[in-house]
Amino acid sequence: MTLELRHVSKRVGAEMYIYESSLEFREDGFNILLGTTLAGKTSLMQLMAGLERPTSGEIWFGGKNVTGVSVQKRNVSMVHQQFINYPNFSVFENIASPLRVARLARAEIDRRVGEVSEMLRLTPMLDRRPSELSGGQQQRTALARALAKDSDLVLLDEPLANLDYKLREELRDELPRLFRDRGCTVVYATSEPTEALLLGGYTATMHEGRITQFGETATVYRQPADLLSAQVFSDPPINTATVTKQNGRFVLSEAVSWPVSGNQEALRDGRYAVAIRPHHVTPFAQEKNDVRIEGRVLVTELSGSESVVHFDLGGQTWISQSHGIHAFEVGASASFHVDTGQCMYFGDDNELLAA
Amino acid sequence: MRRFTWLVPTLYILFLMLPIYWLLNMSFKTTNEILGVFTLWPREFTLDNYRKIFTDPTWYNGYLNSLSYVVMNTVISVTAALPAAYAFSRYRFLGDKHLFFWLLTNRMAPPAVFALPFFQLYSAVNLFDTYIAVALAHCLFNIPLAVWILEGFMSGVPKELDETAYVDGYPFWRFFVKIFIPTIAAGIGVAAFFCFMFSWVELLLAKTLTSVAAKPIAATMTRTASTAGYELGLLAAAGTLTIIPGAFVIYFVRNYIAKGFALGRV
Amino acid sequence: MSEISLRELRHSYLETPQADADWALKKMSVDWSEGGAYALLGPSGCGKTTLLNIISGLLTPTEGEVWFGDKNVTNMPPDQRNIAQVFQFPVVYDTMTVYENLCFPLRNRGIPAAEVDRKVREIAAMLDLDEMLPRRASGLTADGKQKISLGRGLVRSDVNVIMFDEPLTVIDPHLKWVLRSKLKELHQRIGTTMIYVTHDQTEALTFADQVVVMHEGTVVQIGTPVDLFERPRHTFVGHFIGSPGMNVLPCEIENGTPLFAGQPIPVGHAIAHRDGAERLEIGVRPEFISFAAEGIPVEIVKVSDAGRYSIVDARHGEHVIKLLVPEGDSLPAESAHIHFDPGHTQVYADGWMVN
Amino acid sequence: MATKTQNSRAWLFVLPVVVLVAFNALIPLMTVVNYSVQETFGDNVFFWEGVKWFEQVLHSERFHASLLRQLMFTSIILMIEVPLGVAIALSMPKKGIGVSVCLVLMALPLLIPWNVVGAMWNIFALPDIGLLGRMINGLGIDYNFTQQPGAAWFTTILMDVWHWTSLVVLLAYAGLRSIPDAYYQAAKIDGATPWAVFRFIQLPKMKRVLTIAILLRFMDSFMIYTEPFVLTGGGPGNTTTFLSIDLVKIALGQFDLGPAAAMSLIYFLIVLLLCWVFYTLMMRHEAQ
Repeated sequence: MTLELRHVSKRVGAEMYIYESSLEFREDGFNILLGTTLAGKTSLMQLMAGLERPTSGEIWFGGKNVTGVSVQKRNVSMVHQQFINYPNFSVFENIASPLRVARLARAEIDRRVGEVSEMLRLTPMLDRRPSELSGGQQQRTALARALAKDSDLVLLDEPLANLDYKLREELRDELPRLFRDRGCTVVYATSEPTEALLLGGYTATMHEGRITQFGETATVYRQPADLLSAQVFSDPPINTATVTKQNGRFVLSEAVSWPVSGNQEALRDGRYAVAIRPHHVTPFAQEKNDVRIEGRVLVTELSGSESVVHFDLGGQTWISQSHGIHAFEVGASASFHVDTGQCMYFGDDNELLAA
Repeated sequence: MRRFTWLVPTLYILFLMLPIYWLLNMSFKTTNEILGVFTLWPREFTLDNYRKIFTDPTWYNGYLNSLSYVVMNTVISVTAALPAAYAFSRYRFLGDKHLFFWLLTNRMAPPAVFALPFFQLYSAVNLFDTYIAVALAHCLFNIPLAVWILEGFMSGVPKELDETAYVDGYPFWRFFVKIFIPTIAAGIGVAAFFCFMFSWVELLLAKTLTSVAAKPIAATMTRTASTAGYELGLLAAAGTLTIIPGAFVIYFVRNYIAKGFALGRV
Repeated sequence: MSEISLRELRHSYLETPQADADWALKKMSVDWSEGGAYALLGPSGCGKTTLLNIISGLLTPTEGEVWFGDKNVTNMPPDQRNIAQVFQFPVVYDTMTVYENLCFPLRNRGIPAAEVDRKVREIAAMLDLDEMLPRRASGLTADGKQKISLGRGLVRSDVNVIMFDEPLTVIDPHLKWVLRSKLKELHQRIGTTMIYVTHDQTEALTFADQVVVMHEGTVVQIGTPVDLFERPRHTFVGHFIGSPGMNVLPCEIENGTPLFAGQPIPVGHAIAHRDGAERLEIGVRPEFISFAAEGIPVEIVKVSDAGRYSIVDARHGEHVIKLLVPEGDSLPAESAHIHFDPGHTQVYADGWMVN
Repeated sequence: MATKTQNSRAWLFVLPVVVLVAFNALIPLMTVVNYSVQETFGDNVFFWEGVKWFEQVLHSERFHASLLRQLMFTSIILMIEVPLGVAIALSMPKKGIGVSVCLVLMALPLLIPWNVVGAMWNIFALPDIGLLGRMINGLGIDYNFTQQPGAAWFTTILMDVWHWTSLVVLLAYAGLRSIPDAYYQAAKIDGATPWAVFRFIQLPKMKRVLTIAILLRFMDSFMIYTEPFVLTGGGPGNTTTFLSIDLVKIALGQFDLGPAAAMSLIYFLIVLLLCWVFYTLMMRHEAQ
């Protein structure tokens, strides 16, 4: 069953939570909502769940208009960022609760709870209360409840954000496997671009209540529709600058320019915004399309396997991310190499013109 | 200096206990001893005062009457306050702020002001001298209090718990009773304690609204004091007994009391 | 400023600790050199906050001594130790303005007003707080408040050490970058010893020159981020640091060479046969495994695109080995051979590295 | 949407409370308003009197006197109970069995019916058979609260302090407990003196509960009736006749319904006004 938002918007008082958006979600993989804290991911999920009614527009699910259908009748599950479980129920009862509400036979409930608790390695703690579990186990319980219900729509609202970093890695690996072949639509909200990439599937980038792009995750990452989408989908932040196209070259400054190539030739001469991801700006020469730029080093962060250097380029902070250890003195001038083949050019409305 | 901080609460508690001790002391004395000689502890120790209270129906009925309307009021106040507190903590609706303030103003109405109108009102609806009359009248100041305390506790429960339950398919009332109420059990305990306490200690309205059938113990005492002359020992014994139910209740909620105040909004 | 040394330290929260598990901190001696940027890294419950509180003087160790330079400060209260600490949740004095907050530690020490004013303005400029100085501290956002906490530590020129207890917990994800870089920059500017406690490897590795990794009350390794990355002394370090963590595979030793899956794995130096060890393993990071014409035969089971690189899960028998393939490199077909870089493959006996 | 949901059905949830409270609050209030503008000579015969009673009450010296006494009493007990309660809360144990013992024992006075409190203190303070009376006289001070106005005031105030300080203690203690340890640790590291800790951490964090404490104590002491009535009966003379006592004397004792009702309303409005001012100030502060 497909979930579709048709011209949906949400306003509370004078505040716009979601600007008019349309979106058709996919069933063959995670649908990821990527954006910062106030981008509107949670608000959008509340609309999809039926916890809130859209101010305008319709929500269609499985070919039916469900806009006015109450949440209880929608067969959805939801997992929140905070570990939400019923404190007065045991882990077993927590997982079983949606099934009990649906009045399933006891044997069926036992079977399903047994199955998902085995999958999520919760079997030994079925008799405990949620408060006696670690954070990871509490979140597993919440996930198990969503899985056991076997609903048509699963909403995961930053489910891993409050977990320790290693646990997050582990669960992130498991999640797509858990929901595979269940025939349900999964929507997953996150604020971390890397998480979106690793989960694969489809991604919608969100910014201040607007969906800026939707498509296959890798496509959205590599071919952002506009500058905003590129910025949302970049960690560390994407480098941007203004360039002028003239005489078949892009000119960044007097000393720095590079030749136009491929589909960029169709662009008219003039000013464009250029964006390039930090890992295409390196302290060492690139194999192809190498252009050297000079910047003043602000900070160097060495993480063992890679170096992240923040440097000042004509008043803007740029970031270089590279493999290996490259130490720089703070305040010193240093040269970096840009792989201009990876540059993305945006026009006046910030839409992607050429890459 | 840190070493002597325990002195302050100890001295304070000592000060609190002195009058109570004197009451207790007197309750074990005979009237002769009380009026005759000044003694720091009972010389002629007697249980007669207590025996009288437990055998004389006018006395022990007073206790039962008081307990009846207090329990009734506690149940009514907490039950009515639960959904209201939920609404205040979860929803925004027309006039919510003003309503909250209006509720609180009723704690500010001096009972002395309203004693007579109360008598007329409850006589008019034929409830004079019944438990329910006192129980309902005490709602005036206990419901706002209960709403206030419960709202504080409820605001401490994440809204996502409600959402999770609705998503799981729980209809509102089933969620409210099966999940939400157990979650804020501590808050209900604290609210019930305060309702019990204020209903138990209030006398003016309770006395105004009753004559015989529902007469509270505190009123029985005043009558005794005036009609039977000064049977001080008996009075002291009755007074001592009024402390017990409250002490009992506070023991059960002692761990939550501090919390109950800290939450809550104004 | 002075060197800090912990000598034969041991701590238990119990009155009479008996079993090994009763000790929150197992016996350790650690020296922190003057002006260093340290991170104390470990999962929750590993004892890092205990260690921090012992250094700051909020806790007196059960055994052992704490020395600041040539002074034994073991029993000295925190205010006499000349230290500063930033807590997980921002601590600001609500009724004071930002300016007064920053003055507070100086005024308490009776420093002349002119000096206080100069110092406060200097620090405020560094933290970009200048414009907020006259504002009430209570109205600020979490990151603003955390900056104030930071500032209160930084205004004092006489501090021996500034300690940070997971200071970025409450900061919005996209602001973490900014504050983390700010910290690093500040360290490079003022050069006070800093100890940064965290469970997040990225924060630890990017901030610190030296990382102290803790596990179950023990310091398992102290080293530069490069050390931890290239030569983890313990499999825990290998697993905990790096995303994904190190591959740990069972092995046997024959003629000084470890064998995995019947194949010799060259490790650059001879390994003496270890009879005493119960468990022999080789460890190699995903970064140091590559596809090769020959080597260990594997089957590719999963490829996750992480943008800059892909994480490939390759299966050999019952073992899944993860390797990283840079963006743009082509992947072999389903079955392939992999090769471990001998310079970055270690042998571990019972978890500890064998030299 | 972290904020609350807009929901007009929420009124249904509030309805039972509104009905119960309105029944008890509005009907009697209307009765009082009705009386306040009429004259009665018994037998349920009423005459319209307009604002005559209000004028009479507002100009009555008797009302002025009892209002003044009331204000004095309330300010004195606030000035004693609030600092004392805070001081006790500050010195209370932070954990262990001591907490329970302190809380239970301290809450005891709050649980005693108000007339019993009065009766108890009456017995306790009597110069002949009371422990307190005996003790004070034993110190060589002539003390008899049934005869001396000063002694009567002293006893009434001491009784109120005994009865209600614990409420302030409980509230202040709850406020103190909600301060995270990190604040104390930060203050230690910043080298703050104990006074600075109190001034900049404890007091600001207690502000909310202390406002509630002051509000509650203000309201309750302003409406006090039973305890002083049982203790002193308003005497000697009228020296401890507070507003409520005076009001009941007029309403029941002299059956002057009109003036009593007018006085009630004025009285109610005073309490309401002061509380409203308090409430708005606090809300504005919170909004900042």
